[in-house]
Amino acid sequence: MSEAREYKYIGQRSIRPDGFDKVTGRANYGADMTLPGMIWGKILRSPHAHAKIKNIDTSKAEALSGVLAVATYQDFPTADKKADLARNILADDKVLYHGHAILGIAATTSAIAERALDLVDIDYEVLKPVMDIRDAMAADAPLLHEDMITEGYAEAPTTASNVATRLEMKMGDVEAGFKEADVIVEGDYYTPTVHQGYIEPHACVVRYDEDGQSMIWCCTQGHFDVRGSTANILGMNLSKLKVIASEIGGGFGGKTTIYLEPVALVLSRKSGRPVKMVMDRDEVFKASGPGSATRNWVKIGAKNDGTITAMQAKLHYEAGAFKGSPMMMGCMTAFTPYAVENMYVEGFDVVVNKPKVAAYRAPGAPQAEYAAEMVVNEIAEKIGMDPIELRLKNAAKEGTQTIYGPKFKAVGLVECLEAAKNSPHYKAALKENQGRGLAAGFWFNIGGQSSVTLNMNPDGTGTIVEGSPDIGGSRASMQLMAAEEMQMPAENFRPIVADTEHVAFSAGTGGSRTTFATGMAVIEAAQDVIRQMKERAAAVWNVTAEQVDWADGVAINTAGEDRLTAAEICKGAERTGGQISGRGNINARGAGPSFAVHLCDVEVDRDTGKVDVIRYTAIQDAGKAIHPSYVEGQLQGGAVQGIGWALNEEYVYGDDGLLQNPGFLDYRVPLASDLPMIDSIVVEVPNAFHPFGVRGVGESGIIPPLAACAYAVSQAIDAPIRDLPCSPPSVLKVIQENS
Amino acid sequence: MAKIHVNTSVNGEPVEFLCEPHETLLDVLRNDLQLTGTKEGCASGDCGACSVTVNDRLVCSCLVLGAEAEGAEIGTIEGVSNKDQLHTIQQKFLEHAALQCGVCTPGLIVSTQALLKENPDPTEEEARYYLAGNLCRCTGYDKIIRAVMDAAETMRGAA
Amino acid sequence: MAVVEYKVPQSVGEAVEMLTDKTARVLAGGTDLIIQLRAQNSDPVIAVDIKKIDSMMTATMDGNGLTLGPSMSCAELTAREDIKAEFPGLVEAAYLIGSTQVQGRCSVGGNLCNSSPAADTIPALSANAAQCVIQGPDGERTVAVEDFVTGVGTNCMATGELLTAIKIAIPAAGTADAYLRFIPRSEMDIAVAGAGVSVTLDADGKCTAARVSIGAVATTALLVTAAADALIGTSIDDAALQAAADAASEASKPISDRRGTAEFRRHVVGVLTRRAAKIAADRAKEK
Amino acid sequence: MIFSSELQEFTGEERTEVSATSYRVLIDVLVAKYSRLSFDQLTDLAVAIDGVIIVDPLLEPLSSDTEVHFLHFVAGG
Repeated sequence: MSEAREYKYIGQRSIRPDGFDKVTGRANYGADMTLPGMIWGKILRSPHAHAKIKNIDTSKAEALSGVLAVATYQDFPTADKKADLARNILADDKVLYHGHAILGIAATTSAIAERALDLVDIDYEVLKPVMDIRDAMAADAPLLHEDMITEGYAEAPTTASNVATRLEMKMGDVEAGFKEADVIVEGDYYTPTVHQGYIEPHACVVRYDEDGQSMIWCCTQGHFDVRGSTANILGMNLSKLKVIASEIGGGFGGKTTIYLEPVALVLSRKSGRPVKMVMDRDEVFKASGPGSATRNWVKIGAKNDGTITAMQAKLHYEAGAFKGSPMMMGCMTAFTPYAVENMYVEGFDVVVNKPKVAAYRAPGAPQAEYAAEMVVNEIAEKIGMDPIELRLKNAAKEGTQTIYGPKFKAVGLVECLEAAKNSPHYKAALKENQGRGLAAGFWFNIGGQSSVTLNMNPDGTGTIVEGSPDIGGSRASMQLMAAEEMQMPAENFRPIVADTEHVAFSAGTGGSRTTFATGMAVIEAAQDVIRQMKERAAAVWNVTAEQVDWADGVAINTAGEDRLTAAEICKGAERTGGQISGRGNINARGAGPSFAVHLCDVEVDRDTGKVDVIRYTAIQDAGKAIHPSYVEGQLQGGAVQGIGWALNEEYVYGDDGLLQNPGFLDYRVPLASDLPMIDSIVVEVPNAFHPFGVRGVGESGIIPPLAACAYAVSQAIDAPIRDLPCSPPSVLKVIQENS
Repeated sequence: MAKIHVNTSVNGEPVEFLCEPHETLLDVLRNDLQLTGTKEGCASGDCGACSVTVNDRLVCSCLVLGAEAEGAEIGTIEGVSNKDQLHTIQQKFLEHAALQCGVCTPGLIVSTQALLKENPDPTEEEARYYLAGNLCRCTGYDKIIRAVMDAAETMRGAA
Repeated sequence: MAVVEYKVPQSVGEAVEMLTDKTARVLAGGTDLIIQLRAQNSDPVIAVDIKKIDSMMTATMDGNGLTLGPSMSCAELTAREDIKAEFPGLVEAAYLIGSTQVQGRCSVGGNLCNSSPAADTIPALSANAAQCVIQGPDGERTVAVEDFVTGVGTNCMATGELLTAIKIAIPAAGTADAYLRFIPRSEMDIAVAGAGVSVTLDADGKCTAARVSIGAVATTALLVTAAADALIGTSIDDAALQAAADAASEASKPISDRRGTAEFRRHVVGVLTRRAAKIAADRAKEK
Repeated sequence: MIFSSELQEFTGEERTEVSATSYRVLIDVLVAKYSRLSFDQLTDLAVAIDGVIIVDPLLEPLSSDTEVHFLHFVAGG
């Protein structure tokens, strides 16, 4: 199918249609909206990591001139009160992390609202915080939730603990597999709490009208999800709530949930005024959802010829204050790049006094695959085999049974490994104090619901109305896919992200699904338009629609010489049955997994432990790259977030459970000056379930850098790395311990 | 708390505004003058999203008080293009796909303009260090640096 | 942010008058002050913007040495070739503060008055035996830079006093300085440790005088006489450099925090001292 | 019909053959066959039908040699 197809539009590096607004400052993001009469809301946050709230007195704050409303947990109707989401948005009777929201105050200016926060008196009973998986799982650990019984055991435990869920996945017989092995390597690996680090803080502007009709303008990866969650917490019906997705300044999974919106709506209802709420950067770090810290143990056995015989892991993921880490996806991804019969993975979802984690690019996968890839590299070293050859020998391919259920269709891991092997990077020599690391990464990608309407204009151009917030240039891809399907120039199509009232439900932008699923909906809508165009042309020519062909944007009468362009058909649409619009409302299936392989060279200063990435290559299977530049951008961006995770990023908490680095000064994301160019190689093994062969590309790229960087460091210093980040103090310590 | 009356120039046009003593230049630009192209990412000078020029000097507008704008010349992203013509830097950012979410883009473009004014022929390393204060979390900087270098070359050619 | 009043004095005298109010704070580049004020909403503050006072914003290099207006932006300072030629280490230290954007506003005087243990310019000033000129309601006084800072975020200035100049004498022939700091990234970080070194070499390449000052490893920058003594009288060979490094590590009194552990800082300040001394010596040879 | 190691705790077996013409019928058959399995438990899961992962299926047709796996719903970032 798609392999043979020649494309006219997709694969072009077109200028993104939303680009002009973004390079001129016109594009409106979450905090850029203003409404007449608007006032400002601010959140009071917990100064403690773990405490009971004994009493809240807001009288002095409410008495301050300019303060118009206060919202607390008591303002959420009873409907879904005990839900974790509601209790994360505003604490009930207990605060569970430093920065946990307690109440909101709205005032005529943000300065007055901030001053009012200082006037609230809260009586706390401070409790001992639980800040690490080991402490949380200790027998005498203080409990975050007194009633939490671990799920996932055949016999439920009788006492409460901080372990929310235990999960087990297996294939074959690992014990038998380890008996067959000539070499067995195992190790404990730690990854820290990290943040997505999107540059735009969470923000919303809301208005609650007298009749209960409400509007939310916010930056989100999924405005339909904002609508659903907010309506649920506030007991509203969905038709009462319109959500407009602003332009979004980065999300990486962190904007798939809500923090401010229900509070803002309560404040708006109580004050009768539109309310704007914008998080400060320290609020983003303290109280939005970071990625889980993990403690993972991995054991792998292999024969001397490189055949891996067994893979086993025990994974522990921090969920933050409420259950629900991506541990399960860690279990499903840890060993999935490998076609190995015997696998056993056990996972634990553990609550600690940190913010509730949120999705972060391939949620759960980087942590588990980090441990697995480090051990695979060590196996290669032990048996004296090239790490690419070892992976090629065991690589998952079409027909490989996955631990989570289905067998793979065509996947591109082997092609990525071959590309790595043939890259100039892999052949380049290294100097003293330099090291090279390689790692593979697997991510599922998802499909799901997308809705698109393609409204044709009387001049034959069209508006693509979609419901997927565009976070990295997806409108350019939608435009190219519509052009390809319609065989008409891309600039004839204007893609827009519509609000929840102007397009049917669409799942959020996440899971690398937008170009795949929403793209499929665009194609379906375009096909619907073509079908109608043919019918209209057939009606004009008095032939059947089957006798009409569509080529290069022109209807062709196969029974004669007649031609009608799209513009001519649309111009005459009023006389042939009214204007033409196509619809593609789908639940997309068949998302194709995307494999990635990364190569990283580092140089280490042995006197200080400082690591510099000196060369980097990211290789990934895109299925088919619709807009190659933005596909490369996903590979490069994912790689650099992963480099940050590997080298310097981490939440630092004191013994008191307070976050010590809630800012970009000490939460050290990579800078332009930290990096070399990131070479990217896009591999294309088409996904049979997408008309153009598309696989999602957004997430896999963040998986390999952790092990690629850390292994490169271990090679440079000739000593094993186990814990991330490879920050200078920790690398220097390993150097000193091993010299 | 009396408001302060400030006379200034923004993107070459005379502007008068009243501000509270505690308002930053960023607050003034965004909330009082509705110039929301300048973004707030951190309010501590660590991300560069609010980059503007004050008397031709690149600064973070979150670390300048609005009152300090008295008599100054302010340059923001809204003044970079020439009517309906994009500046070369803007054009190169689009051609190289040097933006994904785009929220760091106004700051980066203002900073790049300052860079190329000071140093029309920067090395890649000089460009990377000059722009180190402009965080981008989406792109990994690769395409940004390529756009900057290409813009520099094009502008040198045109000069 | 609780700035309730913004004042712009036109002279040092006017500034000192304004600063006699206990709630007054000097606003120079604002790169520390505005961040600090943002963290609190309740205590009213008067911002005294001293940037309209010429002497605060300019620098002169003459036969007497450098007279630096404390509030001159680091961007302007680092563009001054005459200053860079004489005090490359000091200019490097000034250049290391913050991003290009911050450079446009921050100043050596601000760095000094903010009195952070991790300030980059303080060890560099101290290595050059800089003097601080302070104007108060009762007149002018001069304080050595190592006596200026008294603790974490505290200094010797009383209410009503203003730092009006930083002075460094032209050093003896064959003298050069260097400053190095360690940060986890390549830019944008606060020093985890820093070392400023000035050495004087005679015609034979023998070190006749040296000053070593280390930063971010104690509550204030430390002038380490033992490290200087390890260099004096030597040709600054590897053994002398290592002895200086060990003396710097020995003298340090670091803490563990989000930026590094105490043991890491103790080790790295030695490495920096060694490397900075080498650079300073190489520079001195070329002079 | 192949059960994950987790579901095996409820079914007691790894695979079974059932006759069903659509996903909806399949669920009814399985819930009737295994007393410890509930309708909600199964419909909370995603399903892979001949290797194609589907979220929220209902009317999906099945043929005589179709292989069905239940798996966890995967969310992205």
